[in-house]
Amino acid sequence: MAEWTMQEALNAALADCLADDDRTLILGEDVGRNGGVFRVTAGLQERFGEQRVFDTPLAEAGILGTAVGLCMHGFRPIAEMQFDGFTFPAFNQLAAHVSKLRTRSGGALNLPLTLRVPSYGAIRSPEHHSESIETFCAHLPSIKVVSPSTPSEAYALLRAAVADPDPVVFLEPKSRYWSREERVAGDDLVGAGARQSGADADAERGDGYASRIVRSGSDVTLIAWGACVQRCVQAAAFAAEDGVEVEVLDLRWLKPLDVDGLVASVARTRRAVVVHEAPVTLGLGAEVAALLGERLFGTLAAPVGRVGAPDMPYPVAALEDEYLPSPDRILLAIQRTFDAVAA
Amino acid sequence: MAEWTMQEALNAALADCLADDDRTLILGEDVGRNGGVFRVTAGLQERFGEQRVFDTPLAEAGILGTAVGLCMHGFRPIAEMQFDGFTFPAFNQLAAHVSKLRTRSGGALNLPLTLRVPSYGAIRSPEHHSESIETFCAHLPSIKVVSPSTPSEAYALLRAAVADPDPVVFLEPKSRYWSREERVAGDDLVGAGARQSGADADAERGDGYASRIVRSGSDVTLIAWGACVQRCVQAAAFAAEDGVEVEVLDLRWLKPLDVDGLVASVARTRRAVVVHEAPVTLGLGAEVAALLGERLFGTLAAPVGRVGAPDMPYPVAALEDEYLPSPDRILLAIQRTFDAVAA
Amino acid sequence: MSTIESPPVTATSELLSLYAQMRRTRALNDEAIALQRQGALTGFPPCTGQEAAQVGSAAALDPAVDFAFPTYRELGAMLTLGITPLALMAPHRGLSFGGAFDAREAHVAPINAVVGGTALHAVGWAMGAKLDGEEACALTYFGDGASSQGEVHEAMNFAAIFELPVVFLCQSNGWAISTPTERQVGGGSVAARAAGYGLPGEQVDGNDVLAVRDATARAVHRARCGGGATVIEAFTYRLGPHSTSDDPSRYRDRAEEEAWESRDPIDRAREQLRGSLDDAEDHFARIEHEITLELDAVRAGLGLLQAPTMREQMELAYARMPAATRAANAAWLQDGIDG
Amino acid sequence: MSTIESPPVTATSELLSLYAQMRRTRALNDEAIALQRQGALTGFPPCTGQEAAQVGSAAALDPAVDFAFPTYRELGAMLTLGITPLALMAPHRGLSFGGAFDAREAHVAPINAVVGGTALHAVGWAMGAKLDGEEACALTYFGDGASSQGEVHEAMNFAAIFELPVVFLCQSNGWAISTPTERQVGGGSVAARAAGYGLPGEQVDGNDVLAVRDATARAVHRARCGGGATVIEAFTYRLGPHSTSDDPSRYRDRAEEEAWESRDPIDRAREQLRGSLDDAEDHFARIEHEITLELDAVRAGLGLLQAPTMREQMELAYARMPAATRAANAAWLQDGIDG
Ligand SMILES: Cc1ncc(C[n+]2csc(CCOP(=O)(O)OP(=O)(O)O)c2C)c(N)n1
Ligand SMILES: Cc1ncc(C[n+]2csc(CCOP(=O)(O)OP(=O)(O)O)c2C)c(N)n1
Ligand SMILES: [Mg+2]
Ligand SMILES: [Mg+2]
Repeated sequence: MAEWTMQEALNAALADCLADDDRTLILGEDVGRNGGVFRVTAGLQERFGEQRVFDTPLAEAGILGTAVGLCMHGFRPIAEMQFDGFTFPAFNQLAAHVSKLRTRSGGALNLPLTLRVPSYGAIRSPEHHSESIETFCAHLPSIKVVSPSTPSEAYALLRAAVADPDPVVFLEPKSRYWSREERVAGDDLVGAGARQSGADADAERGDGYASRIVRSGSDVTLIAWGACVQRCVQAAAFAAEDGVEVEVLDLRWLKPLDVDGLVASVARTRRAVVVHEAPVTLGLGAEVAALLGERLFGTLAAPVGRVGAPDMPYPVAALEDEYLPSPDRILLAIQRTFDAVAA
Repeated sequence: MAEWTMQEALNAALADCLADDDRTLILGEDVGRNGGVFRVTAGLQERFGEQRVFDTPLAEAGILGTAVGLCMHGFRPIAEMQFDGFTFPAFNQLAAHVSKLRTRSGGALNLPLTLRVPSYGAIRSPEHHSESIETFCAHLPSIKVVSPSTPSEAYALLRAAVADPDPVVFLEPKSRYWSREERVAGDDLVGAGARQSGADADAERGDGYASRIVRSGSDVTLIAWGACVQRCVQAAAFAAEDGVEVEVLDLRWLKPLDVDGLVASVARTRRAVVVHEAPVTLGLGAEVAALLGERLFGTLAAPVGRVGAPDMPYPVAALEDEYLPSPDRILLAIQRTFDAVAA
Repeated sequence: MSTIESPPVTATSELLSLYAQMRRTRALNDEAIALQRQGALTGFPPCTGQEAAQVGSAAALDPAVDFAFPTYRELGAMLTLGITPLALMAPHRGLSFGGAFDAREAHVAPINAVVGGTALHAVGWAMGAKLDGEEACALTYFGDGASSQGEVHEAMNFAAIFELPVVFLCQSNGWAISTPTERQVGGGSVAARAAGYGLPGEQVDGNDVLAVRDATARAVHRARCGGGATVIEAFTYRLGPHSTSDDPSRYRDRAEEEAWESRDPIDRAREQLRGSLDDAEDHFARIEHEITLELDAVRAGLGLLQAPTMREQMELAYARMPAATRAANAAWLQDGIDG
Repeated sequence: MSTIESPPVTATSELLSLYAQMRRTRALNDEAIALQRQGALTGFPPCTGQEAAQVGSAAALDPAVDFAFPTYRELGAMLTLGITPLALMAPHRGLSFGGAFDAREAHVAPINAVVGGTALHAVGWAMGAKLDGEEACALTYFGDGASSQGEVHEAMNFAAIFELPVVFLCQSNGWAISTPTERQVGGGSVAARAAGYGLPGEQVDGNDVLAVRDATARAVHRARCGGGATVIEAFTYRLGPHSTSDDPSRYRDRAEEEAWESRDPIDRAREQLRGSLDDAEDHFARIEHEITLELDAVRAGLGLLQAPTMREQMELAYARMPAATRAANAAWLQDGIDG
């Protein structure tokens, strides 16, 4: 196929993982015969059998705890949480075990598990189905967190997550599952996340936990990941009409943060705005802003802007367009980075 | 008593809460006959009976979920998690219910519950007994978070937490339980947290969710809460010997943040360092630094310093002195705020 | 304060009213499916086939004293407990989370989607009722899938240890989305779990509305009288998809569905009534007429349901909103206008 | 790959070796308490009184094929499984979390303090063993208190649904800190929970080392042969405090403790051996002598145990540490030197 959707790309990545390494397994609620409520695991049980791809009882701690035990037996499990909001029942496993077991065991036990989580909002869901959990995961030690923004990125980053010897939380932007895109040639993709064969050679960092420049610009850097990257690209297009050249940086890895990549971009533009769906208070934007403030004090022409949610639960569907970071809000935040000196 | 320890102050606050309002209840593991593993509830079951102060089975989700249900029946429960690290089994109740139920019910259901959590490290504990959970709580909407630093503060803030009509997570600095201090006269204490009858009238904010200035200084502001306040006070004393006048700001409330108090102090000193035990990455210091960067851009003479932990699980007891924010590390961070312009 | 209800009489008049409630449920359920297809609702989890389990159990409660904790699928139970159809449509139109009603007044908890969690709220509420010396009970609904959650275990254990008036009502409807009950419930029976806590457990034909009504009434009676908690497992079947975005043909056989269609709980009640009432058809006609009127009102009212403003939604987050939060919210709203 | 062990013979020689292991456990346990009082250990959770439950169950495992998941109190089990005394003292000296041994090689999971959680790891390990076609089982230790955790329920249900080789071994030792078992375990028996999952559950006198050994061996045998999981409830008593910082006189009667002291599992085995061995006292003397030597070595070795450096501890966090993390760590360490 010349084009693919993110759902197809993720499905292909999982299929290739299962085909390449017979120690990989997929487990979760409705991932087998049903192929996942978002069809990301569609056809995999049929192809790889019930031993490799299987449904569990409806218990998230059970799923993640079982995945930990599977690692102890030398497997490489890929577990699915059905929705972001249902990661919380598994949080004790994440915080008390996934984050600690390697250290607890003095390095004897590795946890090469991947936790896939359909994430974020914007699909008119009921309560609990639109959460941004990146802060809860990224504040935990020993856990890596990644979130793709396009189909080909999703393929490459999921392969990298599964190949990683450490636990990786993989946050899938559910509102982008059906986004379609020209497929990057297969060979360029495998391991692109880890090898960083992405679009921009200049963003290349040695170990692969690198961000990527989606669009270059000299005036201000928009920083986002997952579903918000597209929002930033839109805002950048609007800004360009007004003659403002916006660089859009897709973080990809939320933990570790690509400090060098962030600093390199913002050192050029001297202005930055972070955009996410999570509440502003202690959203990942706080970390990015604090970090840029530390590294680029004196270089920054304006405070790092943060576009995110107020201190309230994700609202009812009727309000989500207003709640989510709109291009208008992003443009306003960009505008502020130019007004700042006057203030 | 002319002096009291924080353990005594907390015990007195709980006793006064139970005496003043017969809808208050205490529940948790070993809080009854045993009086809590830190003796904070000692004698309360004897005095108020097994209906008001009672032990539960060993299940933290059970404790917090039961507390939610008690609120729905018009009670005002005070639940204890035995240690910080055992809050995680209750995290689904916290994130999916405590944080959301008022909104879910369209405002019909209030949750005037207090969740007491002996917190932070420094007492040579085994794994899981030294966690800093403030980020996980403060990023959640609809939840207030507070952490006292002295016995009298502990009394007043616990009374305020219990009186609050919203859920409050109360983080007790376990390494300070046995710290002794002159007792502030009883009448000055009741509701001091909410009324803000603390040391500094100038820090007074209308609604009581206010920080307090522990020590005034004109050169740099140290920002901390809970156990780290004492560390900052020590560092400030050392700095004074070198002629650097350090202001120490005890945040008290981690959510809501006392933005006005923070900004007022740092606007004067133009330099700030946040100190906490949690990992730097997405620790509360990130939010404070981001906020100050936004509000005081152009005023700040140096980037906001952050003293916190590296990206690793809280270490074994033999390493905790090295791991925790030492006065030396704090002084180094202060020093950097003076070097910054050169850099 | 309630008087203790004695176990129920299964009079025909009672069956008729249960039947009417089931028909009403089915009609509103089908209307909601249609409305979703037309784009008037964002999604809907049908309860087709589970009307007897829901209506029968809810009818055994007295919402003046008891308190019910529904999941997302309890349309029939909530209607029976007096919640209005429009209040129940609001969530599926994206206007409300828990339903547009006052949970405190109604003694019905808001709709909740995290499976399992509200069992513990029922436990807490029941503890409160017991501490206040009320003769009242909490009933928590959950599915065969939800029975796998750790919180349900904790709830049963707490209920046992504190001898609380809780009815754990499991609708074992064959499926948790695509997972069949036998791949979900180790040992095959949720009621059988009760013994492990020293609680009575009862299995009941969930498609027999009177049997459900009676089993629940017994458990409610026991609970209100200080006899503690009961686990009831009502065997029924989710005839429809998990939700309007689910396609059951991916994971289950049409034959199984057909077998259960032939055991439709509403058909069964109708046949019973035909056997015992001379003027059954007149009653049915009256019921259908009332339903028609109600559905007309629902359709008319749906468009009038208001979305909250963002400012209103923000206010829900706190009973006492801190000044700093209020200021941040105001700035955020202002940005929405400026942006 | 293991050969399937048949149920055990209760030969005197076997009892003697179990006795020796129990004595060794008690002696090291008492030494640890003394060392804690002297300040050489930061804290210690004694297993006094539980030696039969621990040694008996661990002796039924073959650590070459099976895998054990201990809590913080499993000194006796871990010694029996071949972990060295010093490896087990390291955590209580604040030098290690899980113990200074290689969990992968030893087939013993690191010591863990979050009660309940490792039951699920046992389930996952057992699933791995089954997928790999091994004749092996996972045994998870937990207490009466831990049985209240939701994760234990999820583990039992998963084990039942996937028919996994897991032995759930509950040491019901009367107390969870200050909470007595009857205020903890609804219904009074953890073994009784098994039936609710369709699993066999067995109660055993936890102070009878051979009885524990036999019950566990049967469960291990069943598990290895594909017969699935078993729940064993070994009734015993925590004769000491919860940990060295606990004071049981606050919450329990001396009389209860005395009653259980008279049922000391080691005394019981000693009496049995005296009845069946002519040269029992010679054996006892040899055992005590060996223990004395071992304790001398422990005391000597304790001071030689090294604390990790912060850099070493940091390295444990990741199998592949990101460059950015490594750089941040280096800066943090440098600050410690500069600061
Ligand atoms: C904790 C949690 N995990 C996952 C989900 C996603 N989910 C929604 S309904 C459902 C199946 C529930 O099955 P069951 O409890 O049998 O109720 P039913 O849908 O059959 O009424 C799942 C997995 C959820 N709502 N909550
Ligand atoms: C999840 C969790 N909550 C609380 C604690 C604190 N705690 C440590 S041991 C213990 C009692 C455990 O009792 P039990 O499971 O019976 O084991 P025992 O100590 O009797 O061996 C408690 C409450 C913990 N370790 N883990
Ligand atoms: Mg179901
Ligand atoms: Mg115990």
